[in-house]
Amino acid sequence: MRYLTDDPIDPRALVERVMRKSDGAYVLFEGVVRNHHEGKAVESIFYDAYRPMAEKEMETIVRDIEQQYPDVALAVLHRLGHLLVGDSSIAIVAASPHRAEAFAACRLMIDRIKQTVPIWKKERGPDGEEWVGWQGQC
Amino acid sequence: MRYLTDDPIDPRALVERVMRKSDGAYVLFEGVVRNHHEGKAVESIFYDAYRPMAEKEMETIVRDIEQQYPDVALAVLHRLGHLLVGDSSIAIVAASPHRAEAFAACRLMIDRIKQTVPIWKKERGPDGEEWVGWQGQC
Amino acid sequence: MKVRLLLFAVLRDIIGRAEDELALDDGATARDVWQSLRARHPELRGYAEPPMTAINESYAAPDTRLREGDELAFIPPVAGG
Amino acid sequence: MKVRLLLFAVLRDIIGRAEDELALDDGATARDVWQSLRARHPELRGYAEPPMTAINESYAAPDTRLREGDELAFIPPVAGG
Repeated sequence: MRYLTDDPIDPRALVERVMRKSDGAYVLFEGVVRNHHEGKAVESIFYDAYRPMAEKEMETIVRDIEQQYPDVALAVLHRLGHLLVGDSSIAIVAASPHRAEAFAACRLMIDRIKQTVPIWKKERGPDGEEWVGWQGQC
Repeated sequence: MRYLTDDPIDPRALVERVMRKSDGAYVLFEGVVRNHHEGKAVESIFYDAYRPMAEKEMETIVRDIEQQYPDVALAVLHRLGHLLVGDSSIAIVAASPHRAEAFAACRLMIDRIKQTVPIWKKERGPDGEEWVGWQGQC
Repeated sequence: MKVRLLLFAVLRDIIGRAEDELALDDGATARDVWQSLRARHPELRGYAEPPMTAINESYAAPDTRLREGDELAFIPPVAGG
Repeated sequence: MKVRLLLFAVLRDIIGRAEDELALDDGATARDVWQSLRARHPELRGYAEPPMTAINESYAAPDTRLREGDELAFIPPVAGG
């Protein structure tokens, strides 16, 4: 798997994977399990995925964005399984000669991942557990 | 010094300084010495600063942006002295419960630093050295 | 024809399995499969429209006709990131 | 009155020192100091307008009157980041 992992994410390794000597900047986005969501306390999250399709979707998005921003190099890793508050669920690095493209590409990457990549999360807290987004939005 | 350093930057330490359990994301920006600038090869950069004033300006900008984005926590460190290609000159971390504010605050921070903080760079390459921005723009 | 159905996240919890081997009439669509799931699982009755549908690891319209050997998955609202 | 002048970056290279102690007439402004630097340093002649000006570590208008003990700095175009 290139874009999914069951292990903790090392963002430094992602940065080193993409940075070229011509890059003047990189933007790193990390999504982190926080202790609340829509007013409810959260203790942990379980991430599930349709793994081969998620890999394909990630690849498609990376290619789209690298086409839109030809100077940008992207790396992405999404963690699956059980995560605790403070654990990183995703890291995205966008390296570029110029900062504007790095910001734009990184932002677009996380927005698009949230739209179409088949990954789901079940939040667990003192009030029980729930698959995020399911209630009435199917 | 809170915002300036003569040593290599450890972005991880900055991230740990700002992240709270309520934060769902952080955006890290790193500026890196690249091997070119406006068509010329670059081998190294010397960063100079009006240190006490630069510290004050950084503090002002951090406060302004934290006021504009009350959920965001910021950390910033700019390195001074001699840097080689691939060295990081600046790291900015914006942590937030939500990603949109983290991106916006991080981007605004680097833009504002480049506008008003009294830091200068002298680029050195095979063609000699030059203070960036001086020629005819005073 | 035979179609492999994959179940993820809330649908796996509701239906109680990760996958199923379906024997379908020729011409059946993803929408037909969804309606048969709804008929058997009361938790799905409120969902007349199927969720996003993937055939062979790509998004597809729910009215696409399935073919022998297809891998069908319903994609409940995604929440990656 | 006495004013301390700080020089950075390209101005330090041109003028050849990091700081200077200036003896100025009462009422002198940052602009006056800049004009006297231009008179002595040919590399500055093309710069009729002073760069950004800081008095006591804050940006100030170049026509601000200086006061005894002020710390004056000319800020060539910044290039942090």
